[in-house]
Amino acid sequence: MTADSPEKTQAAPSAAKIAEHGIKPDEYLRLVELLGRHPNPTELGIFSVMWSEHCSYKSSRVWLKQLPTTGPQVIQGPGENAGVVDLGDGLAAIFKMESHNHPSYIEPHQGAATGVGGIMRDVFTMGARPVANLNALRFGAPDHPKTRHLVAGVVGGIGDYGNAIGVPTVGGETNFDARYNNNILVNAMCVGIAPTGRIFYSAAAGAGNPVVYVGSKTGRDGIHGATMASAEFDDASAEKRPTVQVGDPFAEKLLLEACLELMQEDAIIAIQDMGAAGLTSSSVEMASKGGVGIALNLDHVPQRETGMNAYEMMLSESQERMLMVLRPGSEPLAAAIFKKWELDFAVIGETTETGRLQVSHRGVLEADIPIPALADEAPVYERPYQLRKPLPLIGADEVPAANSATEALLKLMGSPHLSSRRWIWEQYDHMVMADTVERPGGDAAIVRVHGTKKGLALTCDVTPRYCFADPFEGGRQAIVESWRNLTATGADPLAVTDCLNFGNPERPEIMGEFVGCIQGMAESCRALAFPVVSGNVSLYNETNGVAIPPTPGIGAIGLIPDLAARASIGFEPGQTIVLLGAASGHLGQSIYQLIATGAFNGAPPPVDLDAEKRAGDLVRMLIRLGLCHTVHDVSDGGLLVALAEMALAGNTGFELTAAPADLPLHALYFGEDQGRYLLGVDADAAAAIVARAGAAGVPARIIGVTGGDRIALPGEDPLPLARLRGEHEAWFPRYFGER
Amino acid sequence: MRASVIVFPGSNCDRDVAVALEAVMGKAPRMVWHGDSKLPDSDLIVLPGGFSYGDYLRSGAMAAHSPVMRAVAAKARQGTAVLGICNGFQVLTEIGLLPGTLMRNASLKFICKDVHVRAARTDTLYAKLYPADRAIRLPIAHKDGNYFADEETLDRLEGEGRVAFRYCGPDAEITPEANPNGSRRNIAGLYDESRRVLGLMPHPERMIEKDLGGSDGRPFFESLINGLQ
Amino acid sequence: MKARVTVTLKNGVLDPQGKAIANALGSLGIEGVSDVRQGKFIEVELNETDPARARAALERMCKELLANPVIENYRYELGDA
Amino acid sequence: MKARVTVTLKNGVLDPQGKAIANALGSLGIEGVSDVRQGKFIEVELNETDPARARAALERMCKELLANPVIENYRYELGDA
Ligand SMILES: Nc1ncnc2c1ncn2[C@@H]1O[C@H](COP(=O)(O)OP(=O)(O)O)[C@@H](O)[C@H]1O
Ligand SMILES: [Mg+2]
Repeated sequence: MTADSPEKTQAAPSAAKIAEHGIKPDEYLRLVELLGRHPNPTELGIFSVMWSEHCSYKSSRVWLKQLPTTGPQVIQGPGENAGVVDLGDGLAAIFKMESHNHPSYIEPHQGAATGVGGIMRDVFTMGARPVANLNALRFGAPDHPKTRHLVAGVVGGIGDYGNAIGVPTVGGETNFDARYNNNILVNAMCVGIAPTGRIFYSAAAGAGNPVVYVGSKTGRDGIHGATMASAEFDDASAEKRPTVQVGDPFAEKLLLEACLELMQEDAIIAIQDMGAAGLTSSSVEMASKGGVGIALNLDHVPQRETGMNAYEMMLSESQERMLMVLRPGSEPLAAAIFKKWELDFAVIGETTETGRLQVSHRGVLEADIPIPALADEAPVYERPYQLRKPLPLIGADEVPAANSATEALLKLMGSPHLSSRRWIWEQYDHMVMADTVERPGGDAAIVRVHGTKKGLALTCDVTPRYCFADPFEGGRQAIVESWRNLTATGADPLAVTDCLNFGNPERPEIMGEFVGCIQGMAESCRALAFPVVSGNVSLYNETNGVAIPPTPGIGAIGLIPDLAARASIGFEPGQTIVLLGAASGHLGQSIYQLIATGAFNGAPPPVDLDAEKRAGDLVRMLIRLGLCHTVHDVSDGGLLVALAEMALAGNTGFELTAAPADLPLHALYFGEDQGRYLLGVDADAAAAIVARAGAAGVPARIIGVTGGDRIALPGEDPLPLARLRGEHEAWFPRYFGER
Repeated sequence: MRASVIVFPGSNCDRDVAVALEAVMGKAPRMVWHGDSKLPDSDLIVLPGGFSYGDYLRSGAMAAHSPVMRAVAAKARQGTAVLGICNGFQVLTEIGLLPGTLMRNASLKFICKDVHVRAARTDTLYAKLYPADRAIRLPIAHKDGNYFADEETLDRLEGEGRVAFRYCGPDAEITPEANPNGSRRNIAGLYDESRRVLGLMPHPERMIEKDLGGSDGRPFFESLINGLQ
Repeated sequence: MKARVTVTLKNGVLDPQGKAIANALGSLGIEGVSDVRQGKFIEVELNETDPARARAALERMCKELLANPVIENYRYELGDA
Repeated sequence: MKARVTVTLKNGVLDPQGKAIANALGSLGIEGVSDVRQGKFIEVELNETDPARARAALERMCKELLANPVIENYRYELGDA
């Protein structure tokens, strides 16, 4: 590097400039101390993105350490682009979930699309072929004027990207709540599979090794996206918005194939996708993890626009780009592969022994910063937090009973909260790659591990209203629900990725929600030996002081050793229905309560981790032994909703013959008690199953039989399945004026 | 029996159809990169589903200009069997091996779901093993599957017996309600004059075993491969 | 040299996108729109400076790629807008 | 009254479609195309006969439906082409 160093006499940027970059006055003092001088504009930009909440995890880092992250199955925990777990037979699953909330609110179609593109890059950067995508979506109230447009745009964007690239979108979840009116959440999850011997990491090594840029060209897209993701919205944000990133799934498909092709060779030392804060964060992360320096010459960066300066190039969030450190000499081989796939390929720098990020452009050294100042020495906060007093338990008598349980069921199943999500997932290609064994609509999706008899079970879960009512219980519940959904298919739950969406952490009550949820999650993860291997934090999801409900989204995967022994939710005629788990009729925070009273109140249903574990282990054993292949867990909406979902999925009615507990009917039918499963089993196996459950310490009762085309409840007129299906399927199409 | 699958940049059902062919044929097909201007000797050429060139501009438009497509068209005219599935169907219309075009679905949305189709005739290379009067369940997954040709062309195609498959209900009735995308005359698949070139919107390769939700796609490949042996 | 290409649907070809726009206008409260047809607008930057040769290139482009003759018409203009 | 609306991508916004078309033209043997940008062209048939009112309706249409103001610009002309 021959260019001159930025001057020691560099003038201080104005206070306004510093504030514009989201750097607090005390943070600026620290910056100057670490740098030994004032930063020039490019350096200020680099610090601003690296020290943003989004890249530095400065508010969350101390708490994330509480999550258990290890286990015999874990090959790589948090800290890399994605988590890696062992699937046996030389294969590993690589997966992660990430938010794209702010961009999706500003431009739903492109925001959601680029969210999908971003999370897929995290996965194939590590050498995995993506095999499934999921998405967890939270929208505002259906009657809010923006909601319809946002739902249509987000779903369209997710579909356009995933469908084109040819990775099936197999599951997710969708909620509506007025508290998301101005802060929708779009969390995308991707799961890939790689040979355990060919996993790629992001730590650079050595000096003098070429740093290579591949993919699409750099434009002025999304400059300051990372800083934006780290600030609250206010009415002026619409003006501040950066050039929106537009996704190019075609370019990503080429990038995926080209990277996987190069990964067959022994050419890559380190690889890192360019996500938020593009070239800056990718180069700093590679250098930081490898304890090396990195020198970039921006003259060689492929550019889409003319006249871009160093600031713009370092902060651009143009999509579909990767940075790699190659073994010297392998450039021609790599270049040929990227040329074949019609992608840009350029050597833009090299690793160094300086321990610094040095960026030159047109002969000028535009940035010269010690790497640790941008990474390990970035600010970390132990923000003050205030735990909220949990809401009191609510008794069944505090929630009005329904005149007719079937009428209440129809209302619940036809509501935006529980209606069929078919309108969404039919816009997603959920079958491409021809390994989708369990399609959307069940508890967890299942994709076959290509070429084997194994299956991966995949799910996304969290119940934000529970987390709001009691962050600790809500955090515990989110983990157990995902564990239960995996279990219900017959899978061994393997590991978790999370996407922690909260409001402004500078407010102690929001920080309290964050702390409570993490502690709850950690407790469940420990109890179930269900480690967190990757994740993402999205804070400042609030507008004009109104925060979203705490939404620690959980993505989880499990392994089905042999697809011959698995379960799905559809009833078959002639089955005996067994309920596992204790019924206490908990109506606080239930969907029934919302429909009956217009609000959520009281404590959420408590989680009993021991009981969860016993019930889950039993269910898995029954499935493995071939004693049962019809299973559904009981969650949102309670027992009757779960039964109705099983009936619709299998197009088979049922009759309830015995009340499972001595409770008021509305509590019995609609209480959201945790730790429960419904099984459809052969009539002659039912008694033995109940006995096994007893031996395992799991409450079990035979509550009915399946068959016919109606739902028959004691003391009620039978409800034809066709009518229920009509209501259940109607909400989304009606909402979009399609019928 | 030699099969080749053409891989365009953006193809994404190339592996799926190769797996299905191998499952039935016992032998893997050749994968041919779009940039190759020479085709290996083939009894069957498959244009797979996906988003060739991103399906930008119009679905299949840019793939139709790939170097390899000239060779494919020449082979088709000499009588080699050519099967275009989904995006492959779109490429076949764009290059003019099949008439008409595939427009945006009437709903404007991408649709992925199982539908039913019925073979319009069962005396062909592709449909020999299907019953004439029963519904076949196959998945569709497309945004541009709305088959369009003018009335005159449609009459001619029907007169020449070139309609291959039509969308129908589970009871095999061909009704407007069973039409998922607005296709003229419920057309889901179309032959060329020789009936050796087929464009098909649904994906038989996704339904060749019970674990994937059904096996109605298997007779399609069995018929094809037996016929070409 | 800049050129602007407009690709429109032929008469008689059903236009689902245009129809959807027309419906949406109604629900936006914009009345009195009797028909909407959607086409494409493509701007091309040519290195060519000779108008005749530019026109020939444009003609080929439109015929062979930009428009689908089964359903679409095209027209183009040369020069800056 | 007829109106013609043209919607184009703002400067600096990535246009994957245009990029792909430009590449395809190259492989068609059409040389010398340095840039392609794809937009939309929409023909609207209005019942309105008053130009001022028609313009107001068009303005709303473009803003609220036809163009995505975050990434696109629009312009329109009234009257027959
Ligand atoms: N945004 C979405 N994308 C794809 N699938 C979805 C989406 N939202 C919900 N689903 C699917 O709908 C089904 C019901 O969802 P949910 O009620 O959240 O399931 P559970 O209660 O078992 O967690 C699941 O199979 C889920 O994967
Ligand atoms: Mg479930």
